[in-house]
Amino acid sequence: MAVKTQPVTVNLGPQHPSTHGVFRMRVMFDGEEIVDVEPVFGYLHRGSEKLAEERTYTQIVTLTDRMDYVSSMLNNQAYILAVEKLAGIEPSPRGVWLRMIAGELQRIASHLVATGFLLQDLGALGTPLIYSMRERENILDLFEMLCGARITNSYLRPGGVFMDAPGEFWPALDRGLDDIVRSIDDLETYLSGNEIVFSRTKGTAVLPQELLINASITGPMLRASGVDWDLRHRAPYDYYDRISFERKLHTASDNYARYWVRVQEARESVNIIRQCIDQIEPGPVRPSFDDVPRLIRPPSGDAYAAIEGSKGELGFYLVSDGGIAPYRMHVRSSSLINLTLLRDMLIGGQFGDLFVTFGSVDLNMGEVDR
Amino acid sequence: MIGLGLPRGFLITLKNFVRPPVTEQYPDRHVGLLGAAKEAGMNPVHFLFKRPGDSIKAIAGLATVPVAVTQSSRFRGNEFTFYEDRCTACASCAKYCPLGIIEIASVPGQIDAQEGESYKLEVFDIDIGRCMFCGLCVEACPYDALHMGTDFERSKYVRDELVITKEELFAAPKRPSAFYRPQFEEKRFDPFQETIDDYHNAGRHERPSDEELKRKWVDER
Amino acid sequence: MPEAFLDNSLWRNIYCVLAGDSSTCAARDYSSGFFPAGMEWLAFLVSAAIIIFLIVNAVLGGVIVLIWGERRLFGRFQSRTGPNRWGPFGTLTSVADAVKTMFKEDLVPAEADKILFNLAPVLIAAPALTVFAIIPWGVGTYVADLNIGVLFIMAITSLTTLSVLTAAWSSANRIAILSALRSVALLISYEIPMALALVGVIMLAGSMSLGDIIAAQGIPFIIVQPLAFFVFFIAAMAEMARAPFDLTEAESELAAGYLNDYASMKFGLFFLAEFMAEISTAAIVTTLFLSGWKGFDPIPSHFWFGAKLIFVLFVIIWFRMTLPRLRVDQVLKFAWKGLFELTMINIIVTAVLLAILPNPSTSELWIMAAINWPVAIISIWGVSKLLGTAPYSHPQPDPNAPSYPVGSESIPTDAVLGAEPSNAANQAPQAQQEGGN
Amino acid sequence: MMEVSSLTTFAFWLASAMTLGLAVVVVTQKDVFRAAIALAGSFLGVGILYFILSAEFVGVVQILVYVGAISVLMAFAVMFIQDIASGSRPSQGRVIGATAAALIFAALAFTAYNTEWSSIDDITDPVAVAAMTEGYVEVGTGDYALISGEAPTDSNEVVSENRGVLVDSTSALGVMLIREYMLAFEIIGLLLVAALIGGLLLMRNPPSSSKTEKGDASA
Repeated sequence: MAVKTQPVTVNLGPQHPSTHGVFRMRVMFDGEEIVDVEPVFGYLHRGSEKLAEERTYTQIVTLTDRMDYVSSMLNNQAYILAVEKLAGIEPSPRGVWLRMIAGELQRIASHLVATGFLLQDLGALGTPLIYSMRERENILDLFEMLCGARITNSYLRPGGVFMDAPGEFWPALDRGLDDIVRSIDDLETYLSGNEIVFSRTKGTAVLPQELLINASITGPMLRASGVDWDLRHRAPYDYYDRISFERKLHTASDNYARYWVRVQEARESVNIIRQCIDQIEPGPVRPSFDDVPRLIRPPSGDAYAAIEGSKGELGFYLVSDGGIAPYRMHVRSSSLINLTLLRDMLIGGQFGDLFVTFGSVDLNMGEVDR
Repeated sequence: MIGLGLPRGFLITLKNFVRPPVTEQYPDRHVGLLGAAKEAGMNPVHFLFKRPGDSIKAIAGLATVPVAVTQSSRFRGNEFTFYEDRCTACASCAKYCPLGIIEIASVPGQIDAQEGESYKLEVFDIDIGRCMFCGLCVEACPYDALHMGTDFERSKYVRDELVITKEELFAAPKRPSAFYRPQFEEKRFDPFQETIDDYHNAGRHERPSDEELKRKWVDER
Repeated sequence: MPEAFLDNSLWRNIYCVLAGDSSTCAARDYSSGFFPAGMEWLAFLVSAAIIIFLIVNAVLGGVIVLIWGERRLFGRFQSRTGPNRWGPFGTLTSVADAVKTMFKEDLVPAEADKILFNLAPVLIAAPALTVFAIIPWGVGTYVADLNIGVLFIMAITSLTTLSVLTAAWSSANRIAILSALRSVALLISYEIPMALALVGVIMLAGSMSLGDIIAAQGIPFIIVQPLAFFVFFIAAMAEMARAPFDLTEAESELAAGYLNDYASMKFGLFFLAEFMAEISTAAIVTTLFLSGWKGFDPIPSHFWFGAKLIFVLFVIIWFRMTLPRLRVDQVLKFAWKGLFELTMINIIVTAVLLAILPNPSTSELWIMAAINWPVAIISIWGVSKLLGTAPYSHPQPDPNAPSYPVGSESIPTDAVLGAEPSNAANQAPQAQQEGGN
Repeated sequence: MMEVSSLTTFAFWLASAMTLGLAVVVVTQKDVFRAAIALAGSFLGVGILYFILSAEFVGVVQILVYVGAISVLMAFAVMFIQDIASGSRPSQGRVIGATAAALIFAALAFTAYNTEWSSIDDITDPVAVAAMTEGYVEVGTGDYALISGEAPTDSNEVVSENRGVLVDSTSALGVMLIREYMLAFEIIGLLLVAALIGGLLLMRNPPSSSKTEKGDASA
């Protein structure tokens, strides 16, 4: 004999403190257990892909900043790679090294944000969030030195970056990397051994490998299940083939594994940046305007380039009809695709884990809705 | 290590508790007695006896000192810096603006064509309300007439007031940002401390001396 | 009846100034009173009103200071400055907040049960204030020293549940009701370990009156009864619905839980009640475990009480800043499987010790402490072992694995580690926690 | 003194009015949730009455158990009833219920009427007198329960005079439960344990639906 209960449907969002933007879920509960979830998105849709059809190739860089606004540098990088592939541009080596450094810094920043907000969703009242945001501020300061903006960077240009790093950037970067390592140590001491974090995240929202691969999930979510898939390693772009780094894997595929993989990857990014600093060579940071003019007119055709973004494979598909603007741009945004398994992760779980799981996917609504 | 995670977390928060805060206060910073004395350029004891009123205020936590926000010289602020004398009204900036918010209208200049024809700006409006400070206009400017500014305190209650006109641009203090202007960095120009009022100094090259100009333009002919 | 209160200096001073002619006051050198003879009942009423006024305002003032202090401390814990703009060191911030709250529009949802919706804030604020009636703030400074003081605290705090339920139900909001369900589960579960933790203290003191418990503390009971303190402190945090047990308000899940539909001063009352509960909890912890107002002689007792109170409040805030929230089932499991056992161990050990050493003197209390501490540490360790989770391993990739061009083939088989993720937790524990360096 | 005790009388009338008034609301209110809240208020009134009678222990237990637990459970259970605001349909056994209520009321009234009520001022019971003078009471042969506690050194007479026999009923109650009514106490305990186990069995999921085990395995 069991007591019969009736499920209740609750609307969460789009205005909710933990939806990482504007996201809406219609959730059906049976007590504290989630019976059904219906994600509703599109509240942040700005039509970036359509807008791109009206912009020149250089102008689109500013649009990519605003897709995943916590990792604009990586968005820039993916887009620029696609443009270079489409127009056959040979990038300047120093520009490539600089954009790799910027991209890895952005990856650290993005992982810090993801970790901080995951712990905020765990209910840690902002303390770990503010600690990780504090470190992110240092990275943003570095970005400001590089390109004069903190979030909407638009630093990259076809063929490299628009301006070489200033002299004071390099010592600041050295100091910043040491600080980051120290702060990640702190964060790990604070939380990785924390029993409450353990018990809240371990074993929740477990996803099988096959499901992840079939749903074409990428990034830390996939690596947390033990699939060794990192585009920096599998399909090296820029100069990642000259860098040796460890891929951090976890096999549990639960919320803790995703958190763990992100923290370790941030640590590994510091190594990558150090190698970049060692290998960077002097020279121009972008090709001359004779080689790459401001108004690029790529030949008719299409190109797809993907990088290992902070949230997974971030790809840009560009179609050119020979004009100054792309005929069509499509973004393979990992946030949207990683979101497709939301139901599989949530149903059968507890209400208290809903937003933790949601946070462990590391979504950015700007990228989901574009 | 089950059981020791929580105490270690407590130690970390306590460590941060005794650390000085990282917040930068704005627009002014609350200071204690020591800070107020430092601001006044006296030693604290001297300050205490010389200016008792201010000292009491400082001890009560009411004394404030203005804060100079430290930013990179490449900071892309609003309040563009514009040198009309350098502008040829080529409208590159307007063409490269992804949002088309720069409005330019020009008329042929009154100067004799022999001495170098140029166009005169009639209208030069930037709609800051829609600007996203990407800096593409500055990048496009071939004569270094338009620079990003370094100011960021331009909030208005009415949207229309966010349009900066040519006159406003010209009257604003000339604190150009080093964004896409490596010459400023080479000169170690600090936009937060000094201004560049002479348009000759804002270009990519040093202003040539009078002799050089004479040699180039008069003697050669 | 008033004579029962007259060994209480707070009452005596006020009452006897008003009605000094009565024989009992005359015996204590109060010669003449304000009211004529025969008006003692009026003097009693007026003095009661004065005391209530004093206590309520002291508590509300304390809440204002606490809100400011808590926000300042939050700031420091989070590497921030905290509020510092309004008044000296930001002290007027909470005053400004209070004014703002009062002038906000008072919204009532159309679907709400108006009567209960308006009643709920009162229902929550009244018990929160009532607790302060029995707290001894210093020598002779209390409204009443009930001989069932500890039980009284339990009874009054249990009323909070009802108000939360009323608030949630009347606002006709599903999220609020979810919050109320959690609240009921939480409060009812934690009342039991909380009450049982106090049994050890009551047994040692031989009384439930707070005054007697303070008198019995030759050394603070936190030293004699570490296990009871541990359980009581955690249970009290849960009763307050403070982090890590803030399931009812869980802002990252339920937005504000049962407070979702409250605005203006109704919300303000809930807010006040929450902070009053924090102060009263700290005061009770101080009284029961930190020997209340006892201290060295030259410093007055009220100062001692205040200092200990502030220290306990600091620890509560520290907890709140550090710990993430637990899930509902874990919270309940923790209460029933963890704290309940600990209290039982504590009761048994204390009972055995008291059978050996009845009416313990101070030195005997030290002996008890020497026995209780190892018991506490071993039992807490054992319980955490029972409830904890085991670490699991992180297999590392082969650094020499070849690269594959994107899109040329499906995921290579060697890319897939650990065939069955569900088995991963059962694999050999430990290994490269730091990542194979 | 007279006037102050008339304050007590006033409080008594107030609490009685609260108890009875809210009880009437419980019966007449259509909305079940409101009725449950009113019932809690009524229980609270009864608790206050106990306080006025100096039975503080019973009063506190009344609040703790009835207001803090039973009312909450009632309100909680009410939440599971569909269509609360329209109220429940009239029950079939109204007459029987009314008769039972009337009979119980009559029995209580009869008992109250026939009891010889004594005030503190003219206590004749030797146990109570002993308690007032000695500070302890004999409960069972050879066992004593402390009643008035230690009197302040400066005002011995005043305190022992005014803390009556009914003031510290807690320890007396405890001793009584453990010594004289041991069997009843144990039986009640057994009954409660049985009820607890029964409740657990009711709430247990049938073993077939293993889906909900998922959340359990996590922690």
